[in-house]
Amino acid sequence: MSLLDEIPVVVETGSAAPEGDSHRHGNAEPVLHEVRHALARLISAGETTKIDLKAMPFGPGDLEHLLSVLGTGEVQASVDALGPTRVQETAIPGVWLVDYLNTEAHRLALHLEIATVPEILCPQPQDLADAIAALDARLNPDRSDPPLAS
Amino acid sequence: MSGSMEFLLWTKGAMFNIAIAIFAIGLLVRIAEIFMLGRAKNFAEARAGEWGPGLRTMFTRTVADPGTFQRAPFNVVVGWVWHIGFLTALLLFLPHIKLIESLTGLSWPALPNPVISLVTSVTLVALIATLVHRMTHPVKKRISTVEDYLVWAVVFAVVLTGWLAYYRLVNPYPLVLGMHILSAEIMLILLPFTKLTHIFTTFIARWYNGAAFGRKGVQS
Amino acid sequence: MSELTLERGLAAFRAEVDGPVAAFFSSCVHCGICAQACPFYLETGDAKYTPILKLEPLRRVWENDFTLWGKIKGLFGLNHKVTDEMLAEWEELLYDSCSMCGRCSMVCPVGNDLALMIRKSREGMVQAGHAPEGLIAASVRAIQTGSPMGLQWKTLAVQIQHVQTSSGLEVPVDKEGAEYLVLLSSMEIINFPEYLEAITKIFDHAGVTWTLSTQCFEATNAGIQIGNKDIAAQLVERVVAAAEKLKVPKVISPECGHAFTAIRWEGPNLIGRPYPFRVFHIIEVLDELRASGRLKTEGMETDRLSMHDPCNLARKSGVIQQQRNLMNLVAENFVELKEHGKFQWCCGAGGGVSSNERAEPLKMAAFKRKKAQIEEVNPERMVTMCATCRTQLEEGLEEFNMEIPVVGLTEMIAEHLVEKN
Amino acid sequence: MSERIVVDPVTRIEGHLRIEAQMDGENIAQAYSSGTSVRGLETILKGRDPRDAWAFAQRICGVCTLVHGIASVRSVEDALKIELPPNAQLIRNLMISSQFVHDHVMHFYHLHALDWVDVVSSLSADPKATSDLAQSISSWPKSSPGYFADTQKRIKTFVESGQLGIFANGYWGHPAYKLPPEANLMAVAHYLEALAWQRDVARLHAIFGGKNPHPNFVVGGVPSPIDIDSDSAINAKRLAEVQQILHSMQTFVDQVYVPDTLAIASFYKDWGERGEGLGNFMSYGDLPATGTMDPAQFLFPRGVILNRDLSTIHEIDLHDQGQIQEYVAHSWYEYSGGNDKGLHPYDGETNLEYDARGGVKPPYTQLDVNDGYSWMKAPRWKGHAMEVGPLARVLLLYASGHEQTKELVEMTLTTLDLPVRALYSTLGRTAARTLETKILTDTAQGWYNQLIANIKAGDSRTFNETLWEPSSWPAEARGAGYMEAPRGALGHWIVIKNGKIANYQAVVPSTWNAGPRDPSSQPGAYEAALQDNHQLVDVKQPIEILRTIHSFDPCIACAVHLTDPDTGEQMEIKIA
Amino acid sequence: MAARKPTEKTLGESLRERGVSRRGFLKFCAATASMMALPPSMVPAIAAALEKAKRPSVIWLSFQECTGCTESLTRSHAPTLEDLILDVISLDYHHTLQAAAGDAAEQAREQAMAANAGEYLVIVDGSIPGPDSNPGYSTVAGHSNYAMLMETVENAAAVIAVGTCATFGGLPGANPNPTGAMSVMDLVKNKPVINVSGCPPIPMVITGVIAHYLTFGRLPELDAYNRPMAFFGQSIHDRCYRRPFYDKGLFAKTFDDEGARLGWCLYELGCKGPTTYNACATMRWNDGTSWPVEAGHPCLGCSEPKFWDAGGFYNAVSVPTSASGVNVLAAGAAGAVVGGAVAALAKKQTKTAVAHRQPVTVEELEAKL
Repeated sequence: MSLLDEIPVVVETGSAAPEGDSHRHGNAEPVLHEVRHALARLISAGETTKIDLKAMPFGPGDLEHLLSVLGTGEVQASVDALGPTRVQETAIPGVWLVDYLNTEAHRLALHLEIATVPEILCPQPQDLADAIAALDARLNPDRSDPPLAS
Repeated sequence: MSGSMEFLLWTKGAMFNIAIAIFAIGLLVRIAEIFMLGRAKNFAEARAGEWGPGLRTMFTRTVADPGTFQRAPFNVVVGWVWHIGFLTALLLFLPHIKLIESLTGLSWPALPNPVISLVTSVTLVALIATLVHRMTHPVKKRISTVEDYLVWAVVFAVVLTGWLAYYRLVNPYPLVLGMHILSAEIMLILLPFTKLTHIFTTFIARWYNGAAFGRKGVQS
Repeated sequence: MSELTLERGLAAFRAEVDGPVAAFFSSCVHCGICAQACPFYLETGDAKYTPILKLEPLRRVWENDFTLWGKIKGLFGLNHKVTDEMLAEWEELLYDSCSMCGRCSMVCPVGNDLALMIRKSREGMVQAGHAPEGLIAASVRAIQTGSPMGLQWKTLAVQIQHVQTSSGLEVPVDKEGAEYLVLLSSMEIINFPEYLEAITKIFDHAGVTWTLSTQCFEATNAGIQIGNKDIAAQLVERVVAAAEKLKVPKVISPECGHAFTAIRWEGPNLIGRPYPFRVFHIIEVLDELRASGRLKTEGMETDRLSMHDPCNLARKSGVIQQQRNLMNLVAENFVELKEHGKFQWCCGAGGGVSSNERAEPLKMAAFKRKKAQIEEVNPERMVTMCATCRTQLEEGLEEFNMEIPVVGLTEMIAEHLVEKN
Repeated sequence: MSERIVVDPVTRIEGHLRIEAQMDGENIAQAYSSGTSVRGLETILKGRDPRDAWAFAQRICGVCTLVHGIASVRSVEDALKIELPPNAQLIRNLMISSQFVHDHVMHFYHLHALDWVDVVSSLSADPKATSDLAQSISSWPKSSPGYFADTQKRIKTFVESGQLGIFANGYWGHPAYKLPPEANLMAVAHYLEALAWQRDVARLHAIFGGKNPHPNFVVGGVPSPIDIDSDSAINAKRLAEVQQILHSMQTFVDQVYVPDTLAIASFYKDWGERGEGLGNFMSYGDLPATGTMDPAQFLFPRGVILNRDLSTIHEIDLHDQGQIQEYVAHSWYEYSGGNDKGLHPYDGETNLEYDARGGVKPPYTQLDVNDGYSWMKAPRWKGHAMEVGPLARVLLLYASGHEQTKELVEMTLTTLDLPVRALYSTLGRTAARTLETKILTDTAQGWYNQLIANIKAGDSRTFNETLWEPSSWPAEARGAGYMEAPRGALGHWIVIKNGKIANYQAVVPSTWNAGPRDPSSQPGAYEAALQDNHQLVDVKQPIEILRTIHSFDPCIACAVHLTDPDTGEQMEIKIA
Repeated sequence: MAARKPTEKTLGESLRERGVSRRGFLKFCAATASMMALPPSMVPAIAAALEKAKRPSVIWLSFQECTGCTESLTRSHAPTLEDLILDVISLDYHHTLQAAAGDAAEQAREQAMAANAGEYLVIVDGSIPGPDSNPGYSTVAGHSNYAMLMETVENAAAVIAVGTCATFGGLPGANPNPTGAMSVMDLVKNKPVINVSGCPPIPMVITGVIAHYLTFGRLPELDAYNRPMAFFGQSIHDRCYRRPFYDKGLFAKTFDDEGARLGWCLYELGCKGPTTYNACATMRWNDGTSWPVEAGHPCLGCSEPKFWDAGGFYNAVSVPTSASGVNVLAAGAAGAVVGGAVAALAKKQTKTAVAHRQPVTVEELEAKL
């Protein structure tokens, strides 16, 4: 196995980055400011915002810094569709981290969502329309129409 | 030239070679013209040597005397500002240093880019001011020729395109970089055939001036 | 008989083009700073008096005939030729509005020696037949009579007599082997006879041997002013012949500024050989006497004095500190003009302007710069050491109703000599 | 009878390859291998900065995307006598290893497998039986009946869509396919898994070289600095990723690739008697423990085996102008000194001459095999045609007594119940590829450990800058950069004059293997392998040809000389 | 099995058939938006469009190439190559990936062209020896590349040129272009050509362009080189995380100095990021693992035309492509010779001028009075 554990350095995240070097996390700050504006819009107009973090020109450590500033909140959720999607509320209420993974656990997309509830957690309108029928089917198992996940 | 990149490569390739050749040949012609004309022998008893005062004037003339400064502060200050700005950007901007290094093998430390960009912005303003001054001041208006405006336009184009390139205000970037290089090449080509020659001959002229006065005991 | 033509003028222009001229024109950026050094421009406000513009004929000859680029342009007919009409127009610019004071040469940022090129341009102007009448007349008189003003030895002889009577001292004439041959200018002889008396006294006081020459007493050089080497050389040759004949080791130029530069700096080149003697301005000699303790003065002028440096003496010949040493010897309330020494302002009369009657209004206009300088320090009297300057100052101050007398420095020194017991 | 079978394009390879087979009944009597595309890289390289050469040379091939870069920087380093910092050597070894593993696995599943695996047959497999089969040969976790059922469903949906895409027109149902449906389904599942796995392996190149394909190199070291404390360098986090990738490589090879190879081979033992070829094998050697100058400490030994005589390993000298030479008797090139002469790469010539050297004007149906018929040259070692590649390397390892190799070879032969001579075959070639992959994944861990130890000991140097500036170079220099590419022995020869490339030549594995005949009509390795031992069941579906050709893993863009048709200047390059 | 009956099913339908839920579909759309470099706010529009999209037939032609572009495609992780070819497109011809060989392969191409006339996409990697080059320089199945390209694009809906060889001529077209290699857009004039440059292109850019065409049924917004603005709209330099060091003037001078270790700007080492338009700085390579500048190597500028001839890879962008002191010295020497000749002439002229100058006499002056 690796001799890595013998290397006297923390491996995880950006915490290994020396502080005080002003170039670090250069591209995390603008995103955080964007989040702040988005929060203001959410509060004043109820407008939700999604930010695609994979489209950001992050340098090494930038993403880690961004996430460490946002912190971890109380809510965690997982959606199992085409591989797992992990939803994590940040320590800032209304700011959610939505991590879309494929079946091999490779990241497809990573979004910050500024919303009361992330869209992927909401039932889809078409499913909602079928919801009563689905429940009825379970109440009356004799009737056919098996409940569909779709 | 089908696109901006091809244009840029043309300016960095064939056109650069043409420009540098015309510049080098032209400038040497000009300098040879001057030195081959020479000076007649001077039989008058000298009060002092020529070399010292000549060399001193080469540098001291860079600074205006207090009287002139008082009478033409605008001329002096603005001229200074844009000359210094131009030279700073030319000689202390990293990409330019790398260019010079590739041609001569010589290099030196660069100034941080924001300093250069600030200097360049100021230079642009100063250049516009010189143009306004040239078009409005009676003396400058009277003595200005088409060449003066042409040379101004070329110098301004060099700085402006450089400034636009630095701030990447034109897309695609190769287009604006190519325009910057091309305008610099036009400047190089025009240099030996216009007053731009002064960049080099002014030191010869100052030496002659300083030497002539110095011989008579006056540090000009 | 041969004539002065454009053709000859252009040839003369060409003959004047040398390395410095090429360097200067190559370097001019049309910044217009030279105008700021020119009293003729500053006091008239007319941009045509910008010094570099005055050089346009010479510049065109240089560009057309001495540059590859000019020749290429010529092939396509794109060059600007020098024409007779042009030279006619430029006559005023090159003569009437330029005293060749050289101030522009001191301020040009690229180092152009414009005064030198004015001097060169005049060579071409003369040959093209575009010199002012006043200067032509002066030149002709100088050659034909020995003096630009037509003055004869007999006039000087009268003055000598007068000085001898007044001072009780001998004025040596044609004394072979004297240390100094003293030369005079017509103007000194006529307008300022006290100068001759002063030097007689001073040299007697200091025990200096000197002499005048009957063969050549006049050292002004109209050839320099009009700008013709041939005339100028003839006039210089006269001085050289007289000095050689009297076997003097040193020659004292008249106070007159251009006469000094003519004999001191241009002379050897005009005749194409070094002198067998050295040339001094009287101020240089006096300061040397002072330095060696041979000049003993007593008493001080107490009124507020200021001093005008003649361009030819100060800026163009490097005699700047000497006159100040002498002033300090005899004046206790000496105040400098603001810009002085190598940066002093011309009185407006030099370079032949004063010999050029039609330039009178320009000359007076240019004087306003000096006048303003004088007003700034408000002296009770002005001191100078050039006959032309002194005349211009006197006339000018009078014109503007300023009651400021002008005195010669040499005379002032003479008045303070310690009396012999 | 003398029917001519043509396979063009030969697919599931790199580049443009054409095989013409002269039939004697159902038997292939004569085979002709032709590279049908030329680009002209050698001419393009002339006059350029030798430090830039790797980027040009690397584009010889995007599959073995690393090998020409390595061979190129090594040629410059050899010419200028630049010594690498040990860390740079180790990082290069790790990159080379992952290239091999990546390349071999992808070749097996994505280029070669469909010659042996019938995708359509997999639809009729029983997922439960497939699961049993998989679990019987390996402990690989993805082997549940549900997993195989999902895979099968996906393929089914796909097939039912009516759009077969890349699987269209395969020789499905051909009698030469011998695998039971369950083995086919398992192989198809692993086809898809390998696609996912290889993406992960390729990340190792991205870590050290910024991207894959075409990672970056520098002459004198590697571009990525090591600094445990910096975000922007090879740091602890990066090293942990490398370890994870090495682990993933090893697991997949041990649990999927090796068992699959053995399982599939067991159904095709008759291919242990076909595709034998020349019997001459060559390896330049590679994967140095320290410097590149001493072959004695390479993992892969250097040497030549002639006529299957494993008792004698002949020495190779790349600089010796009498050893490696190239011939153009049947190639679309012209040599100024006569087309029957061989030239060492330092003196190589490459004048494109299609029309006058026998090229048939397109469109054509048949090449003129008596004249020129390929853009490849015919390289020879001391006049011998050579086979290069995994089989050559494994034989040399075996002949030189490499313990693990001996164990693996014996295990394989025992498992399959085959004699030693079965190594010299289409099957042996494919098995050798698998075995050396196994050897490499095991060895790579040691280089990684050494790298970590160096860093721990305070040596983090990755680049030797002393000879970076061309002003520090001699006016003239020449060097040979070798590399054992996945497909075999690769050499780049460079001549440097006044800081610029004066000549550049590459002799690549696929030129050795896929090259045409030489002046004495000796066939190349592909040609020899096909001749006299291949009966075609169906001349319209010549799957047998594909099996043997694919066992060499052709890489044709590499193999084609690059030249200047106008000036007659000579250079050549070939690729692995 | 060779019989084809193109599906009439839409992507949404076929996904749902595979048991993908609406949430899964939403996720698919979010990933697609990210892949196409579109803002997440576009997700609803993408969902609506994908509900209607059908798997298009794609014919991939390989000419003078190195297969790096295909290799790159296999590294795509969102979508993966397997998802792409199983769910999104029908890849009907592709030398490196397809099962069929020889005549069977060529038949597959012809079948796809016939069945999808006017609708199929053609993807090309590799340059093509132009119509004036020897057709024998590059052939497939006995046909010249040029002939095959022109035949195949005849009934195509659009052509995507992948990689710098296909988009700009690339390496084969580098000086002196020995085989007369040309780009697709040089040859194909009557069809829309989308250029996806790069050597190779970022896999997500290839798939993103395909996804865009599939999703919206039209070409994405293109730049002056026909490259999709979404990926080629910004330069490497503008999005580089090392940019702050450029602005501060902190540069690595070599590959292993302090600057290199601290991630300073690579301008001095020849980075072509300032003139290169590509998405490496944001999308990065190999599942976001790294990209060349992050790995310490200067950008080669591989997505730009003529990048092989754009000056050395280790020369700064500002350095002329053929810069050498020798050129300047040569020009200077020529200047000295010409200058010397001209000056000698001038010197002679001065002497003549002096000789021509006629002395002035007092009589002449008097005549002017």
